[in-house]
Amino acid sequence: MDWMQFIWAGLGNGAIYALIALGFCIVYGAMGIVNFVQVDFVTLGGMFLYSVAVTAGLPVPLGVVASMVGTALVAMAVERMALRPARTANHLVLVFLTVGISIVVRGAIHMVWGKNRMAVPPLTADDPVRLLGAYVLPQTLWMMVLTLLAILALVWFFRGTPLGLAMRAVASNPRAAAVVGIPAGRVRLAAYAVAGACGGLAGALVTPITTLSADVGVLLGLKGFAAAILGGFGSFPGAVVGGLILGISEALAAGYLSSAYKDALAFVLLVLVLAWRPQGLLGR
Amino acid sequence: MNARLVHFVWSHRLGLLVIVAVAMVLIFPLVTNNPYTLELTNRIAIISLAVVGLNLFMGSTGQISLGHAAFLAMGAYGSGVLTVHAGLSPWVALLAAAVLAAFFALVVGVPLLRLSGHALAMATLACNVVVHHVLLQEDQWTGGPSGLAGIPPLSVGGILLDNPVQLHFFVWGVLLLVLFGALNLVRSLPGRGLALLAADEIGAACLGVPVLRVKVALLVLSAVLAAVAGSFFAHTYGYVSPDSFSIFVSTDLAIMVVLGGMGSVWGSVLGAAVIILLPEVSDAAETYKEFVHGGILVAILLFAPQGAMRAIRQGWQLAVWRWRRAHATA
Amino acid sequence: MLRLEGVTKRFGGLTALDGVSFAVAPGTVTALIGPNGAGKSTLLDCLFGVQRPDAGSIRLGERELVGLSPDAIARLGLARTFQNLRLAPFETVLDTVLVGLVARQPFSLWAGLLRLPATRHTERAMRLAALQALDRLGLAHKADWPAGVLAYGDKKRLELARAIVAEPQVLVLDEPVAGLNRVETEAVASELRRLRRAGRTVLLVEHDMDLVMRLADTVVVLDGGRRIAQGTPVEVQRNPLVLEAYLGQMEVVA
Amino acid sequence: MRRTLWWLVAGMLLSAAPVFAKETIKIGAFFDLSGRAAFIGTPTKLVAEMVVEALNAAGGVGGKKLELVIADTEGDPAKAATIATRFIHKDQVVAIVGPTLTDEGMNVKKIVHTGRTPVVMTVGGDPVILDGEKFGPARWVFKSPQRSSTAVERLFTYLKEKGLTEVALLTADDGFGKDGLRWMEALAPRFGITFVAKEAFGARDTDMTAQLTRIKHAAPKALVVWTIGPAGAIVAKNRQQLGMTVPLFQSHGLPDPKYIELAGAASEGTRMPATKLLVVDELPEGDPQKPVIQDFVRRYTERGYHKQFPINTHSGYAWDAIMLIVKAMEKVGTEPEALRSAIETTKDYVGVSGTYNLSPEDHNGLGVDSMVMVEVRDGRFVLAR
Repeated sequence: MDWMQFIWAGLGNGAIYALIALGFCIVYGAMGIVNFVQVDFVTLGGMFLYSVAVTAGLPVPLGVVASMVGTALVAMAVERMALRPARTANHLVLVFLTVGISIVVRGAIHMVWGKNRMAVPPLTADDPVRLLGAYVLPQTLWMMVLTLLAILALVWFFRGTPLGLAMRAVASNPRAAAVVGIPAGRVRLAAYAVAGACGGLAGALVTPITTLSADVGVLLGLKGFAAAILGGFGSFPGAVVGGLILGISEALAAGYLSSAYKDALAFVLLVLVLAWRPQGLLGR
Repeated sequence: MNARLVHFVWSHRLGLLVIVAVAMVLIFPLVTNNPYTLELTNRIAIISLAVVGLNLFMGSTGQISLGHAAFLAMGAYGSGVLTVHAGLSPWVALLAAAVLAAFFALVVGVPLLRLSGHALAMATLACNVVVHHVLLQEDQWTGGPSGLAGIPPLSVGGILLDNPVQLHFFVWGVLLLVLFGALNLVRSLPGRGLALLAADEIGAACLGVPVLRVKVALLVLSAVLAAVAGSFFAHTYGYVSPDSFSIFVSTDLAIMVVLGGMGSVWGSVLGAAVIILLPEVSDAAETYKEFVHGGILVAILLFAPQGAMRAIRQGWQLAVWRWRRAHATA
Repeated sequence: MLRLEGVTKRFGGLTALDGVSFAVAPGTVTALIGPNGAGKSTLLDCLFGVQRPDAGSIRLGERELVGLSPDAIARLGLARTFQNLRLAPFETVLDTVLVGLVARQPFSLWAGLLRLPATRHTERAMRLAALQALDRLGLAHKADWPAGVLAYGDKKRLELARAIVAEPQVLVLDEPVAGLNRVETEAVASELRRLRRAGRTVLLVEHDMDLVMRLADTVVVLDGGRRIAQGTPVEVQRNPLVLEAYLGQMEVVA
Repeated sequence: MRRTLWWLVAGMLLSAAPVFAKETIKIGAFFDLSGRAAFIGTPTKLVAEMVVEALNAAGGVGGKKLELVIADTEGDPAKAATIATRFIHKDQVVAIVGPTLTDEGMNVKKIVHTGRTPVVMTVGGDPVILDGEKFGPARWVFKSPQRSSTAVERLFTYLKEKGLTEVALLTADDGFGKDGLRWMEALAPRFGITFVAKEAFGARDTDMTAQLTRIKHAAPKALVVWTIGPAGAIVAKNRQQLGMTVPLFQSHGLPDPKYIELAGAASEGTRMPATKLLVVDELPEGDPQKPVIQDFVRRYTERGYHKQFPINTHSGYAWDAIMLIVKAMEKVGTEPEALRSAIETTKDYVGVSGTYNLSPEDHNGLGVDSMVMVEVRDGRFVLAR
């Protein structure tokens, strides 16, 4: 039952990729840009969890909530202070603006939390459970459950709340949304907040497994971006599907093909899919 | 008299600029022959080669490539592997590496350039990741993560280019030639077509710009320039390692283009200079260096989103206009 | 002679063009009119290879245009202006007009990079042609302005200059006077008249019925993707089908 | 003779012009302070500052104060080369310590060679001190951390003693891991060790269960992991997750309290080669290194560095690097060639990481006896039995 072990590993990572990919998609929907600060939202999630659960010694679930809220606040500050004053609508410039912001945010993380690696406690005890013929960490199960909950919450947000509906309107037709008077500024701010919360949750869930450092989000964020593109950039179901496919194919590649080339294989897969379907798996 | 001088300068601005640039390159080593300064300026020249090419691609197609470090790598490792393992002469190796990069750009470019926007950015980034991975894994050829050393320097007419002053004349000479070519291209009729292509693909196509062919051609051209830059890099340091060609180098190259201004030839050099010199400045800030580094980047993009070169040019035009107005009333 | 036969284009279940056929005779001005959504823009897209028609043929002289790329079609001698302006804002007015000459030369990046004396010579000649075109449309004094800062009317005329500078076999104008005031419209009209006198072939897509009636030799009316009428302006004006199409439209507007 | 002359000149200069009294001996120090190995480079920098301060408090070198010129390589080889050129030609340093990463070090070799400035590196990889066509000139390059081969020999000696000769390898695909793999493959026959499985992972990977599952099927007697940083802790946790009982051995890159912190209970029982720094309390009284290490530990904790960067096996390398330079400088002054050959002929320098005996053939100078096998027991490092 080796393959089951690989599938579990892939599902766990895939859930995290999906969560990060959703963050990318939400900002893309509202502003039409790739937000590279998303990468640091993941790191920040882990850092806030560390501060609450380790430094302050409070319960871990509280820490997870704090990291979502804290990261969302940082994300809003980023949008308000660094992106809104931009004197251009050129997407390319805005994208690289987020790269610059990312450097500043990482500098702040270095200053506040230092440069060393840190251990973050998992939500529940670390003893593996036996499930369907494989050994699974409880944290992996939490990752899947909470990602699912987050997706459901997002569905409710985008279908059931006025703000969410406004954001969907902006995503599908920005000009029309502006004409009917949807406040673009508030939508962008909300998009950043939600994307920040997604990234923060991903960070809080994954760092107990990966360990925490100021650049933990970089590689994860990159895979999340790849997942978003794979599924079709901007498509929410696509982000989830892309994340899971990426995670599972990575784990299977490591298990059955070559552990040295597994990272490359995931990206080769991505290029092949794009060459076949330029709009991504579920993109329009 | 004054007005006539201004007119003369303005109408011959490009020729004069080239003369000034050549003169500055010739004089520079007389002003400072400190190897440290020259090492920096030489690196700016080498990287600028790649940035000019990338800028022609990005500036003309309006698309991001986040994978150009892969072409740099092909040049550098092509040169490295062929000189160290196959014992070829540096120039032959450089040529072979450039051909390899051109071929790769052609093969990858034809299917991938159907993509646009973020998908293209991601696809190029993915190519970079794969190339980087190959460099890390195939260590019997590339030396793996600890790199490939012992790459001989280039020589021109029997002079070995192994000290900073000789290198200065060589790399800046090559860069000026490339810049001259790029300026020609931008001013030429096809170049005007490219400018429209950047703003509006369909419009350009309907006016007779062969869009896909041009995109592939520009990708190949930029790949060759990047490969040449990579070769120079390898022959200059005598050593290459995979992390000099990671995706972060690719993003840096793209940032140089955006910073200098997409489609601006001189802006490419300016962007490269800013990004390469930035750590030298921000190092002084020690603990706050990332704030300074990132902050400067953010500030330029916030306040000069059209690119530093265009911002400078607009400032200059404003000044000229004011001057003209003052003299018209007088 | 530009001849369209049975051009059909469907988008999913929607038929945008349904077997449209007509011809543009050399040396005449043919106007293409029709209410909004009649399929005029789709027809132009098919003509220029931006869209590929599902059926039918489009011939320029003996050459079949269907299946060719936009740039190949432009090189065969079709030039157009655009309904929504397509200009590079940072380029100067003169440079913008020069782009109109791209189709007249082989597109070679090498020639651009090397800038051989021969290239330089032809470019000087082209610059002259571009300035003449600007002069005719009264834009010569703004030749070194960036195109982006021009007023809307000037931009429209700039596009016209860009389209005529290459002296194309067939000139296609997509609503050249939309949004222009009376004086500006008159300037464009007189330029069109001059083109007709010079024996140019023009396909004019326009809403301004007054302009169409004054200038066109032949009028083709599209509605719902089909050609519903063709004839001289006077004939078309009297055609009950045309009236209905336009009146129906008016009722909706009113 | 030469030394007295130097003293004389120095003394004259000192008395002649008070402005010269302020003149310092500059040592360039460049580490990765913000790149991928900032967690190694930053404490290295702190230790370098600490040792220079200690030396200056004791009167400096030959009456002159030492001055450390610090720079950040950002983990970028090209940047490291620029900084090395700056050190040599602008700051005009006498010697250099650093950088942090092997490829940074490789890109600096040619520059210090033409710039004739000795450098003592704190990098893990061996190619920096290998000379020849394939590696570049190493005449001016030294390094203070043990060679990978030394650590491998130490580990293999131990494995042979315990009879654990059927080994599964799990190595990182970065420079450190590949270096280790190369040496393990080369040295295995000498110790009668065979490999039943060889797997690799990325240094930033977050899950190694797939590789470990394959290793599990190979049924090795021992599992050797060669990596540095958090990946080692993840392997330990994954091993526990899969219920594997095969003894776990790590490289000399991991003896670090952080490893125990990151891996938690899963680290229990892990054995690895390390410098004596981690088990100083267990050293016999006669060990010449004991007082040196105790002094180092006292200074380090007095400054409170251990709060963010607990003392690990790497902590002493910057100390030893600077001391190697300073010892040589005290002997021959700062003339480059003299300084270089003095470093090259250092004998019996008792440092934090071992007793250094350098030679023209060996620019590291540490033997297998400089390392001990340590084991994680009850959440701390003790000598392995």
